[in-house]
Amino acid sequence: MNAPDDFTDDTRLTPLRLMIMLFVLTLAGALGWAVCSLPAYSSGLAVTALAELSNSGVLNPVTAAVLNYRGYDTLLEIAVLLLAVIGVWSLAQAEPPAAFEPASPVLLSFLRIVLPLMILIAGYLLWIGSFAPGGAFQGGAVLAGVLVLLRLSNQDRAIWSHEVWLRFCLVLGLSVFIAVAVGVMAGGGKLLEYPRAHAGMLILLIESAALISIALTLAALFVGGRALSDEDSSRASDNGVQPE
Amino acid sequence: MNLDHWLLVFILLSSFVTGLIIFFLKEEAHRLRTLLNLFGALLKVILVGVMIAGVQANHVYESRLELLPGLDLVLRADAMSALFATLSSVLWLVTTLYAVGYLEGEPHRSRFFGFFSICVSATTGVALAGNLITFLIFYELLTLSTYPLVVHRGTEKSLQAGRTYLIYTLSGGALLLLATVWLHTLAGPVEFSLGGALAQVATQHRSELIAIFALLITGLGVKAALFPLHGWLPQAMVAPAPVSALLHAVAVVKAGAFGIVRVVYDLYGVYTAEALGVLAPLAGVAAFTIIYGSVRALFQDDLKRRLAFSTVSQVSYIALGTALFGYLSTIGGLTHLVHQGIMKITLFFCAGIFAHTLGVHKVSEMAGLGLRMPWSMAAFTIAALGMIGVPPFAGFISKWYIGLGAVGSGSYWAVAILAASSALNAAYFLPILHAAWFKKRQDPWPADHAHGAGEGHWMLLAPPLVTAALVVAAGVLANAPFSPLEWVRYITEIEYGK
Amino acid sequence: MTLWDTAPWLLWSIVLPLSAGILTFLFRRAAPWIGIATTLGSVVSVAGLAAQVVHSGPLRYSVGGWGVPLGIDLRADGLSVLMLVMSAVIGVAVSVYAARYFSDADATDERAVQAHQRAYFWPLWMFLLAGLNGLFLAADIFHLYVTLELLGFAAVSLAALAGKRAAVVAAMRYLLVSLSGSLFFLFGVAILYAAYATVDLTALAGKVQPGPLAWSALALMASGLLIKGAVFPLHFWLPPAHANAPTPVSALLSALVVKASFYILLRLWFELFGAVVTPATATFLGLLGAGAILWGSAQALHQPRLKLLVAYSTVAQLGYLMLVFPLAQNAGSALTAWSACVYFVLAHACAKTAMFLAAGNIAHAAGHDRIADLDGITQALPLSVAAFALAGISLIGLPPSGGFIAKWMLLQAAIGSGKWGWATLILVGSLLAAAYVMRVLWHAFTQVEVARPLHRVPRTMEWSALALSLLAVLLGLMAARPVELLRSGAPVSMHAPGQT
Amino acid sequence: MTLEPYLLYALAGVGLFAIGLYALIARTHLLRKILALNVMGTGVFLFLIAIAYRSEPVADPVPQAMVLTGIVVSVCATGLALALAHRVQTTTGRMVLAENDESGA
Repeated sequence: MNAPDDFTDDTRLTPLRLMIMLFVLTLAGALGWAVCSLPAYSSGLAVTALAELSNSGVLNPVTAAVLNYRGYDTLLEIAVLLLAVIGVWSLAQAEPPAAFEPASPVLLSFLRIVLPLMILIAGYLLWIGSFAPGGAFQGGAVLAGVLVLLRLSNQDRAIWSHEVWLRFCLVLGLSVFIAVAVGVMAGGGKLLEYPRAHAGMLILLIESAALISIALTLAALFVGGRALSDEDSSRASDNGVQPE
Repeated sequence: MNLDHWLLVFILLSSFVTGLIIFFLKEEAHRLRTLLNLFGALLKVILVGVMIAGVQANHVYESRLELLPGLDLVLRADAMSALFATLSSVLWLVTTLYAVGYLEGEPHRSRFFGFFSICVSATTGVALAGNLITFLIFYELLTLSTYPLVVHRGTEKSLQAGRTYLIYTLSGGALLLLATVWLHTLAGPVEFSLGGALAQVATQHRSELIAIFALLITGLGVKAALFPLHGWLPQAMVAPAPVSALLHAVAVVKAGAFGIVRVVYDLYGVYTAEALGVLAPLAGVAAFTIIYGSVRALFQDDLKRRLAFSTVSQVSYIALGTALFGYLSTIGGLTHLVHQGIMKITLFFCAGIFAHTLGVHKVSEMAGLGLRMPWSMAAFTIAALGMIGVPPFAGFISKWYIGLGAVGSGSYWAVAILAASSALNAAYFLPILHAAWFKKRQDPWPADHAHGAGEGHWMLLAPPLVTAALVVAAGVLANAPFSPLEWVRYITEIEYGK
Repeated sequence: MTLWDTAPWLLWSIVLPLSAGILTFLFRRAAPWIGIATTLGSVVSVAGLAAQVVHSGPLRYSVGGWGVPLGIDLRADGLSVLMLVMSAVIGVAVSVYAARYFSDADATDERAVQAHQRAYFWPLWMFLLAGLNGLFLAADIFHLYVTLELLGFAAVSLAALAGKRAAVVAAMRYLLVSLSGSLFFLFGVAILYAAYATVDLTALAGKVQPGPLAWSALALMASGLLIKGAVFPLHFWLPPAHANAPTPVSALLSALVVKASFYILLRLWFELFGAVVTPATATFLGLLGAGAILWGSAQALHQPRLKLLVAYSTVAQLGYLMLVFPLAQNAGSALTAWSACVYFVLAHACAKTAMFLAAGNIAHAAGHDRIADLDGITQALPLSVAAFALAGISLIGLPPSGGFIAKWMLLQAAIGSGKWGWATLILVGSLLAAAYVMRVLWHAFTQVEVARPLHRVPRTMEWSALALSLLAVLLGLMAARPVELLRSGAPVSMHAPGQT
Repeated sequence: MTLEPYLLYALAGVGLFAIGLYALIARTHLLRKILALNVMGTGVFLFLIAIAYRSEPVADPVPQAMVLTGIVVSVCATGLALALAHRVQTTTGRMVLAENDESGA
């Protein structure tokens, strides 16, 4: 379907490309020069971040920054994740994974061993995030790996066919995050100002919900389109349009 | 809530609101539309009457709206604005009547009358504007509301005329905007007042004020059809006759001329303008335009085009009277603002009747018209004689005062211009009158739409008869109280500090 | 102090649309109602916020209670409030329009396509609104990056929603441009953090010094924003993306989304890099604006399709915004120039939304949007043509429209500082705008008997266009209060002549 | 001038950014453009991590949090871009952006 010249990329140095290259080199040179003038030692915000760590509810400064100091960034970032799925779904319907059918028996037996382990690791990463590198994103990525493997072995129909549940799980992370962010204001605090005593708990709650949504989101991006629900599959269309 | 603050707003709204309502009327709602039109027009005349009575009784009518910090939209009634507001509201009333008769049975009447009403609101706004930015706002609104009238017919030719009209007026508007902003940065918010408001500024910013004056006059000169900015006017003749009447006598050209008057007398002040030396060039341009318009009119066979070039010439009388530095010429120029309006509207009404009823569009087709349509032709004759300046009609009075003023200020060349122009006026009007009254008609009329031997619908005929009567009255009763001349005399006395 | 006075209104402008994004994604049938309710809710919340800012000056809000430098601050000053008012008001009108647009049975598209568009328009639009409001309230440059991305993803997905070939290709280009612009911006943020160890706008403003670091950060961030803001000559992606989207989307993209980048640029230029910028760079940006005005108008004069004409008009009008940089150089006219460009943003947003909606109605009725074949459109759609004309008046800058007041102030700033070249440019741009607006209106007056329009246009769609165009015109008569409000927190000198 | 270890990484970040930018402009295939964006992004992230490393004794957590956010956004962007590129392929049959495609239906 593709014209072959799209793939065999023309890499000759035309005058235009030379100009682009010169421009890029100039930019790199200028930036490099600027970077060299940076102070060699700067604690940045490390001192402040560590000083406030005991108030953040977690022991890992990065997690504190992600979910507490700059939790508002993360709130919108979870929204970006959901938005990406909505965007991808608005574009096209997923292609049925015919290419991988039927899954090889070797793959299936491999999965039987590795999948439970991966789920365990995902949970562990989520848990460890409070003390050491880890957290919802890392855990979510591993969990997404599980879903991708299921996809590759064509064992994931159950996940993608229950549209109501699917949507519910996708929005779970953002919903819980917003609920907590606004909920803590009931006690007179500001948005996302966790009460000190419950900060660790609330962060874990948000992370657990986010873990599920992140894993599903990443897997949905891998699938690359709206899942075929049962009623759709009978009349799948190629124009990316979902009849209602 | 004080009525004094709202009267001017009501005057504007009386036609604006009716215009808006008319847009939404069904095309077939002829009766209701006519009723609304006349109601709006009458209401406006009454309100303007109330305003004049109030101004006489030393009421101050003023409405303000803050546009920006330090910049107000100001409506104010003074003697000058009352003069123009009266002119436009009275002439609008008769034009409305005429237009209803003229457009009977044509398509898009709701659109037409809607814009017609808004156009008059804009003109009234121009009259009542209390400072330059307010003037500018209504001046541009006038451009916008007249464009749909000019292109009303929707033919290739009228669309072309509309395009020319917009190119001229929008460019002029841009210059006016530039000048207004410039003046604002130099002098702050300057309001119109008799005697002018820029004397103080003129000492510091002499050259800037001269440049601003040039920009202002150029911007206004487009609508006032000063040479060489008159090009749109003859083209716009493709519009229906009521529109031509409106453009020439009530709204557009008059707004330009009125603007020039405002700038010279109420913004700069006649003494300041004279001191800056900007009046002489203006007088020169006006004089040239007078002669140029008359000469061009001489060679037009199309009646409406001939009248259009006549307007180019006649409106410059106003500019000339304004620019000649002298008490009497000022009186003449301002009076001509009114007199030219009533004379020219009569001519256009009649030309419209000729075209509408008999299909006569050309001067060469007018032989014997006087016998066929004595009433219309009589009105036409009175107005034409007035234009030439024959006593005792209105045109004589204004030309007389301009001439006196020219002599008084030693500008004898202006007297020569007046004489030459009057001769030219005679040269292009008298043959028409001669043919119409004294020649016998051989061929049938190009397109006789008259029912029986009549002169058309009474709504067509009554307006020119009324305005022709006004032409006579303004001349004969020139010294009566409340005549245009007396009114202008009152304004001029304040202006010159007498 | 009542609850109304102390409520954290600025949060609701963000939380409401975010929640609505989730709800409209879950409940498709109720989505239009949720959407309209959300935009109405954001009108209420911005009204509350405006009252607070008018009453007690600019606000700051430390999310999480951490405060600068560790946490993220929100802030609301005159500029933010006006931008929020803009997004809320435009939002209501577009939502009302869209509710009808995506469910009109007469539409040209097939029903299935429409159902699909309806299902995804609402959540995408709600996230767009959240991103936009978040952006207008952010006082933190890294957070600005996050909101920019939220905004960008929603905008690109919306642009692709029509699903046709041209729309998809345009959206792809838009996405590449948007992502690279964001990365430029992010690099600038990184450099600033590396140098000054904070990402708060106000804290940085006190620290930034001229030098290679500040210069490179400014260059990176400005180029990123210029690409995203479609400033000439980086505008190439805008016309196809805006013209091929569904009508409500075109309106949102043209009226609101491009303004977001300009808003950030304005903030950075006057607050953050106030000590770094030079007259030469300001003039350079002004020249880009001049190029945009001339080139965009010239292109608009030659477009065969109505929506492309309107899209190129956006390119041209964005050029005017760039004029603020050279015009604000002179301390005397800085405040006027600043007010002018912000008011220009407001006026353009109303006018452009109205114009796109009206153009959409015309295209909807005629079944095409070829300008040459639009004869006699007034007979079929008087209200939409009136909306187009009124919006055109504001774009041209004729009184008494909002565009006129904005141009008045621009001219005042230009003449007040003796910059005649810019003044001339502003006037020439107006005349060019008149020319391309008249290209369309021209066809309204031709008297040909046209066949009845193929499709009836629902009244809601006509009236929402007309309402916004009326607002664009009336903006000229209510400029005093907004301009006054703009002084609250304005980063430019308060002493301007003629502004006493 | 001594080459601090962090500086090496920071400059490498600048280099990656530049390489990605070149490919984004000069290469036509959409997949390459998307990859180029990822390379650019990686350059910025590397730079952020490098400057965080200047802090003693603990690396500055704030840039790390930023990178974490940036990576997630970048993953989403890649997912969206790939889906869109796929749509471009199905509608136009090619994986490049045509030069003048403004006036489509």
